[in-house]
Amino acid sequence: MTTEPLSFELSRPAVDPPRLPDAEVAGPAPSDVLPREALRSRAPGLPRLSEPESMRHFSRLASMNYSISENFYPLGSCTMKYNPVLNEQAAALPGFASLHPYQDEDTVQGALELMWRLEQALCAIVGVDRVTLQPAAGAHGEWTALRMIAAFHHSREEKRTEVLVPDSAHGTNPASAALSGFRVVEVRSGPDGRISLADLESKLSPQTAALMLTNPNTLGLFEREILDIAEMVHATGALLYYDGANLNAFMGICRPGDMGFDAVHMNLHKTFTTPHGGGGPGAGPVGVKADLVPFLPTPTVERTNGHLTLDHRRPKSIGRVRSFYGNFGMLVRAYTYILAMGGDGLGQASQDAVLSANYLRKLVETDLEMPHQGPCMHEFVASAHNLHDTGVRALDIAKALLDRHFYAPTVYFPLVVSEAIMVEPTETESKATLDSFARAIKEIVGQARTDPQGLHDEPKNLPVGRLDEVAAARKINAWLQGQAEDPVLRWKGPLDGGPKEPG
Amino acid sequence: MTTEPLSFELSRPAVDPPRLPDAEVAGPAPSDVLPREALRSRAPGLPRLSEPESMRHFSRLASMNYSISENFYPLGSCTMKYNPVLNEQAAALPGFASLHPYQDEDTVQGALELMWRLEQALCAIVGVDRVTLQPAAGAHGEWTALRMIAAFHHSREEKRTEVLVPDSAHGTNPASAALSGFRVVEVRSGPDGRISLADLESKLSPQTAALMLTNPNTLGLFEREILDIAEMVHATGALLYYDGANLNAFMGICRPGDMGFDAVHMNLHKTFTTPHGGGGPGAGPVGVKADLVPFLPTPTVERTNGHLTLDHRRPKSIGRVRSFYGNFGMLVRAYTYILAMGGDGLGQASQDAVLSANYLRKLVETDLEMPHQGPCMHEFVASAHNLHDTGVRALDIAKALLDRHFYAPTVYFPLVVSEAIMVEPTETESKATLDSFARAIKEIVGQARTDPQGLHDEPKNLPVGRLDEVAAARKINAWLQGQAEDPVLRWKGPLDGGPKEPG
Amino acid sequence: MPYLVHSPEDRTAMFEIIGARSMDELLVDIPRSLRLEALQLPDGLSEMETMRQVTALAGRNRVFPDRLTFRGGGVYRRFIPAAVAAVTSKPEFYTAYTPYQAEASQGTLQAIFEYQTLIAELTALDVSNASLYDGATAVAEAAMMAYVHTGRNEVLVAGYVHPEYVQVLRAFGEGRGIKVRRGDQPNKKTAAVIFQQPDFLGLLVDARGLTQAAHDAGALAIACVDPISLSILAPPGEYSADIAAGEGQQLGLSPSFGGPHVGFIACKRELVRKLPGRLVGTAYDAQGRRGFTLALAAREQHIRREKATSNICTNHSLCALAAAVYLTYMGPYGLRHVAEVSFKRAHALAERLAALPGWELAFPERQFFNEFPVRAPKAPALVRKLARKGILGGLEVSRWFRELKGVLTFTCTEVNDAHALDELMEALKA
Amino acid sequence: MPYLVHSPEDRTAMFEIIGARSMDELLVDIPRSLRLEALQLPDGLSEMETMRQVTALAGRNRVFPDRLTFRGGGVYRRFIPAAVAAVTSKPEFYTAYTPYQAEASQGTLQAIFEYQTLIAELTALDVSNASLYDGATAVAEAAMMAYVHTGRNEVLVAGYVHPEYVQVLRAFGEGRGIKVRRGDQPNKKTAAVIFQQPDFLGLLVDARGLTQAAHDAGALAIACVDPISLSILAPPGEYSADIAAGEGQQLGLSPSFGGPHVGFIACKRELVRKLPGRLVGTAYDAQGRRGFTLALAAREQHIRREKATSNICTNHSLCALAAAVYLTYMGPYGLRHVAEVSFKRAHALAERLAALPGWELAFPERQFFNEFPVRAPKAPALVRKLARKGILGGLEVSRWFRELKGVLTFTCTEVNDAHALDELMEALKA
Ligand SMILES: Cc1ncc(COP(=O)(O)O)c(C=O)c1O
Ligand SMILES: Cc1ncc(COP(=O)(O)O)c(C=O)c1O
Repeated sequence: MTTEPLSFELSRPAVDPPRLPDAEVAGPAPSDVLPREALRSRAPGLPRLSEPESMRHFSRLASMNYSISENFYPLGSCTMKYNPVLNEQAAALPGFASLHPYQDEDTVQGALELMWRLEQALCAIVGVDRVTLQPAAGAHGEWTALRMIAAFHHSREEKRTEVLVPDSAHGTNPASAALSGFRVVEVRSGPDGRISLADLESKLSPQTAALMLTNPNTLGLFEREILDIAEMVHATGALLYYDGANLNAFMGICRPGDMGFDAVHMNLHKTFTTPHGGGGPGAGPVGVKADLVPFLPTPTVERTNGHLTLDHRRPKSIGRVRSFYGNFGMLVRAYTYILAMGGDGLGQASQDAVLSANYLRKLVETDLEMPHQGPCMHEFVASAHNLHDTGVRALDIAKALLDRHFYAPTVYFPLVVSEAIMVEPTETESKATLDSFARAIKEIVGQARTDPQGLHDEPKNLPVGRLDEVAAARKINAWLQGQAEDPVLRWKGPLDGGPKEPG
Repeated sequence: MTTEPLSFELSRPAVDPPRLPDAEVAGPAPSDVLPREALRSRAPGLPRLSEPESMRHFSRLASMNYSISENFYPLGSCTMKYNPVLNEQAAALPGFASLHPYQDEDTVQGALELMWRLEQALCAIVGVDRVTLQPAAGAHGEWTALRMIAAFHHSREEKRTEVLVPDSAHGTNPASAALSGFRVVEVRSGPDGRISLADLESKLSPQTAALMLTNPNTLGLFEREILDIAEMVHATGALLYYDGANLNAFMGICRPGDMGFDAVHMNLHKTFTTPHGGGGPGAGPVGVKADLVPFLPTPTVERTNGHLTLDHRRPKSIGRVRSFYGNFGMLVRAYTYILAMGGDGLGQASQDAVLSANYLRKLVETDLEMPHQGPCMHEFVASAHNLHDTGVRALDIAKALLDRHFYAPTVYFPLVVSEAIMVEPTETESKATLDSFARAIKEIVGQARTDPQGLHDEPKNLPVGRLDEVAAARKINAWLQGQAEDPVLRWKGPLDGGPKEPG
Repeated sequence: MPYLVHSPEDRTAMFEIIGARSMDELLVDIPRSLRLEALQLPDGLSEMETMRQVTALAGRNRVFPDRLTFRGGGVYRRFIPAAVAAVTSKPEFYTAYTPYQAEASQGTLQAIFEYQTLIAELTALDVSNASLYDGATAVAEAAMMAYVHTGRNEVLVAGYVHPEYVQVLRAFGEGRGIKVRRGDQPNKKTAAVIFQQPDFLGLLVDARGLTQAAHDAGALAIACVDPISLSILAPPGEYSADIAAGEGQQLGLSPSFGGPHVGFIACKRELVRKLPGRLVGTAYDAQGRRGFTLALAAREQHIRREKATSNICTNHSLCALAAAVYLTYMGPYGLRHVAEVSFKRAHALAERLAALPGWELAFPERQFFNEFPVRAPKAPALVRKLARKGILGGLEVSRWFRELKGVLTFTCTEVNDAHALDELMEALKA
Repeated sequence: MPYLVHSPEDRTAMFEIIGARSMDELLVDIPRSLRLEALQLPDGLSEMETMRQVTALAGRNRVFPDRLTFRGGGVYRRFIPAAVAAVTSKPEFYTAYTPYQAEASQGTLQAIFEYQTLIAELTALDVSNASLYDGATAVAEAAMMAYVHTGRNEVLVAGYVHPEYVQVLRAFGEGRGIKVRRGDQPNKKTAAVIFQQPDFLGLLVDARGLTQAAHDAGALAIACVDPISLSILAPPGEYSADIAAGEGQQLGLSPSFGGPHVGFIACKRELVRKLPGRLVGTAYDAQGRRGFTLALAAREQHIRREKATSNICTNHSLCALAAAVYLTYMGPYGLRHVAEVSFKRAHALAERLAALPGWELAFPERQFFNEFPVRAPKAPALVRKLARKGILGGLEVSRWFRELKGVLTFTCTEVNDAHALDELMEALKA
């Protein structure tokens, strides 16, 4: 494999533009009617490539990616499971893909019915009363839920300004809380990797608006005392928020709603196989208990004797959290997946996810440090701390895995574990794959003792070797002060590089 | 990159079969009504894999291929040009893909219209009166044409038993002639790489049914004396057959029909961008002059005031050459391509193909031997003979190119050139690509002088190194005598490996 | 222009390097009198307009829903897993050429090797080739094998073999002076007895008996088989037929108005050298790693030229890949399940049709699989009536067999759900 | 079961290694009282039946042909080159995660880097991020940037900005105590003046004037722009707006009932540290080979947690990739061509509509681009009438703006050929 030039570097000034339809009607050209100052003075520096060149360019870029389609992708907390190709077929149906969001309701009954059914299914899975499908991703869902929680307290004339977040929480939790206007108070984890009830006790107060919890938490451990936690939180009049990134651990086994959570977000791009797309689009629906229903974002989908409508008139609603009705294409995929799996399939999926995680944990427990006692749920966090003396770090193990055709686990998260290596195998990876991954870990750990430098030099079999992020950061800072040449955060052609008029 | 196990090796006995619909009706099971001896005694040894496992399996196999989508593919005589993605969209339209071949004609007027228009376009491009779209590939078209030629002579009560084929011809030419019942007489090429008129003269006789010619010939050289050749052939009462594999050389520049050819096959999977599919499916329509029209295979597509029909009643027809009406899906792709290119585009395509071939020929003419004088048409044949003393052969150069991310040119064909390296760049490869290919050739030829062994050891960067075909052939012979273990020409599971009843 | 890459400046630069002033200099070898002004074709269209024109043509065809399609005759609507298109639409597969350079084509080669094994397993024969054009040419090629192997020049077609296959067989035979006769009594001149199981009407034939008869006469037995049925019916290898050939469209390929589909052919070990077309085998590199490569090329046209077993070069690889994906998705029990569902539904439908006034099974004494012939009153009008109701009804076989006037063959597969059968019955009663 | 890989035997073997006898042993930490019997959901369906149910739902939607779609309001039908889906449907792209491991994610990283450059070029600003959820959240995030940058807590919305964007802006603002006011007179409390060019009705606003006013008041100017129009209209950078934000759906994405689309945001160099979300930059390996990696992560939630510029994590990468493919296919002149065609057709249509009895342009004195507001008699009934004829007519904007009763906005793009315009006119006259 080699690197590929940028499309801008492949561009040549005189390449023909693509054939496109003519106007066919007599109408004025922009320059005929618009004032000079309204017009663009210099054409944008887009590349000029023929279709064969650009298709090969993007095909080569594709081949430079690892992906679940070809590689085991044990990225902890991300639930990188198989993405059914059927989902893609479903979302591409013209009856979905070609719908305009402002078509009249009676022309989109099928789309609304799908949203309604998906909402019902998600309610059943997590144990809530209603679900909004609007949030575009998990973080967006967190923020949406916190807006509802704020509105809830406000409606009861309570001024609650703090949100409690465990130290093991994902970064989006505190960020969402802050952006929603709350002060973030961190709750410490105990030695067993679970939230410390004592510390929670001490942080709970009349100021507390909510506790954000992930369960199983980001260490892959189930919060045993969740029922007590819920009681404590509710006793202070605060609400309990569930970060659903780890929902894949217990579909059909238990439900956040039953644990006492008042609001729950789900990542359809994790648990429900909508593809991650190299960083989205995803979908982060939020489920809520009855108390929060009045505050759901508008519009909601309502069904009255078979007829579906969008309800925009919700006086207590927090309003709109994004345009239109959600990432509909992703909702189609998730619904398709749920139909195919069914209640029985989803339940077995979670059981297999837990089984696989415990199996893989067992296979590597002698090679890496296991900071916490098992059993784990759908993922586990190991530590490379035991290699400290060799100078080999979690990062080196990650890169060495890449050279062995495995994507790397999540490293250095959660922050509560030093040299964290967070492994989530999911239910769609075969025993054979888990075995070969464990062998690779054993091999790498062995090499750490004999040839640590070899590991520092990995990856060697990829288009580029290990990238120097420190130097890169330095260069960006220089660039921001106008003291470094492009390309840094963008390509920049020669100053006169703006393409000339088409030949 | 590594190798991938066979699906059979990944299979495990108890993997669930996929979910499939139930019968839903009360009907007998086969074993209820069929006699024992009509039933299969042992389940076939198909692999048992889950969908995630098999999808990853095939995805990994895909990544082990070079293809035009990612690699320059200068395979002489094969016209590996860019395959427009639009063609694939068109062929996938339900209005085409879901048509049953035995639907009544009035329900498939669009399909017949497409075939009619494609026939018209091909007639215009090669200069013939009618075209049959039925042949599935070039060789099939050759044979179909020769059947027509035989029928033509037969209808005139002439017994003509010989077909003349140049020594530079593709292997399918003599094979098609033989399978059509003709004796093959080889015509020698002259020193200039073109057919020797003297030799042709001496081979022509009242026995001659036809001369099969490729023009430009497989050396990429235009047969300058084509008009004299046509005259000579026709003078003896024989017909002239055109092997259209090299049609990409002169669309819009000249036409086989005008050169005097009576029958012409075209490879839609070469000139007209239907993808080659790793070895088909293709399409090999045959165009004929008026004299041969009565002998066209049935059915033909006829159009009478806007209404289209399939004509099965053609008394003089050679009959059917395959089931139904041709590789329709490929015809849709070729028609789509012709629509998008238009007469202007096709003409420019051929001109660019010739330009690129001559350009690349120029770039490498000092590195490799050029057995014949230029200019060439759309391809050229070089020879590695100049490296003879180094022990480096055309094959080594081919393998070395693979390691440099280029597919290899056609080697050891045509047979009239020793150590032949046949290069066809096509019009869809950029100057930059041609330049880098030429650099690679220079580099390799340089290495031949300094480090020939290094070249014998290539390829090194592919899933497998150079495969020992000699040993493989030996093993196959042994296997055919029952003296070698599987897998040789197929996988074979352990004798008791027939899967058990589903658990 | 679409799909062209050179800019005017690129062209100028290239001409300069070549040392030519114009295109004409590169085309000197073409006699002036042959040079065209331009092609008599309209100029090209934009991608959008191209697609609209093509879509308009597609729109002029009538698509019958798969569940309401009861017409077979060699091409069937079946459930096609999404996995098939997901694999065959990978450019790494569909834009590769025949795998001449093995090391850079292991994906295609291994997939074909798996396909060969799958076909060999289904037919219970030793070796399958890499694919042929279609069922018709597969049967014809099988006959050529028998002709070469036995040195006899007559082939016998027993019973209702697909009429188009027989027509193609005749065309192939003529070239080589092979006589094609109908009948099931082979003799010393007989190279092979060819039968179809189930036959063109869907009926089961006495495959064992015919094979025995062929062997008794020193001829080969060629079984034209339905690959899906082989998960239930005795495969050619079990009744020791010598060659199995057939159409693989049902293994994951859309009807597509008749093509491209895929012809498969498999045979006994002794006949492998006579096999037409590509064949993939194992091979090893210096490090002992297993790979795959084209095998026994000495049979083929590019080496043997006029002495080749066949002229086939480009075959139907991508369709073979589709079949491999389909069979891998289904597995042995998935395949048997769809075969059983098809069988049950066809038998249920046959009973209901035969009960209609004036209707009767055309061959009540014969067994069938998932397609069957019924004699119906005013068949032609009836089929048109069904079409008006969006149902693609039975196939009128009298078009090929005069003796079968008024006979329609109906077929059922897993796509024809129970409710679809009811709709058909209602439409017929109405 | 679909998509599960373990066979019963695999599971037994795994339990053995773990040393657990049953699932319950692995689930010990879950309080018994919480354990479910089973999910209250139906059992799973076969792939075929799943697809049929989903297809049935799709069939209950009415699809208006693109040529006859004249409704915009933020989502537009445009020609989408086949190249776009061909690239975004590559599993290597769509089944990868956010590129945390740069060396194994160069494809995604380089594609995003190209996307960032394309957006920066279109907007004529210095830096674009890797994508946001949609146009609405992009505008809201831009306002948050201004709030943080200026330390002021009021944003001014000038003119007809997309009503849903403003609603989202309010929801975002509330969390952080930011007041959202309508108007174009910034003052000392104003963090930013936000305007849309062309605005929600399609009309051109005085972008330069508004930007100047904002700067005079020490506020930032945020331009919400239509990326296609930027090939012709002055881009934000040319009138020195500080931040450009907007919706990228027109760059190769299907309407898909409103999502997923893509929000873009670009800004001046000084503001880069305030940018939300992912940002890709160049980096080099030990051999000096250029690669790409996530940059300036210190802005983001996973490092900064509650101090992050935004909480966004998963963004809309694949949609950004689609936009990159679209813009690469079009190139600068292709893009200008479609913009010009859209402009011409919209102006031609506007003239024809305004000539209809009782019709008039709602803002005759204002310039517009390819969408425009007309006042029509009995608009609601009229739109329903068009729908009956298969035409998706203008958008009733009174639903958001009471003062615009009876006003419809019509839009034209390259998909609305001349004949489609005629059909619309006939339908209106009829
Ligand atoms: C535990 C946890 N919470 C929240 C998130 C945020 O979800 P998203 O990336 O969809 O915004 C993630 C995923 O990255 C996560 O792992
Ligand atoms: C010169 C020539 N003739 C004939 C053929 C045979 O065409 P096909 O492979 O389509 O049967 C080919 C292609 O391989 C060829 O290159």
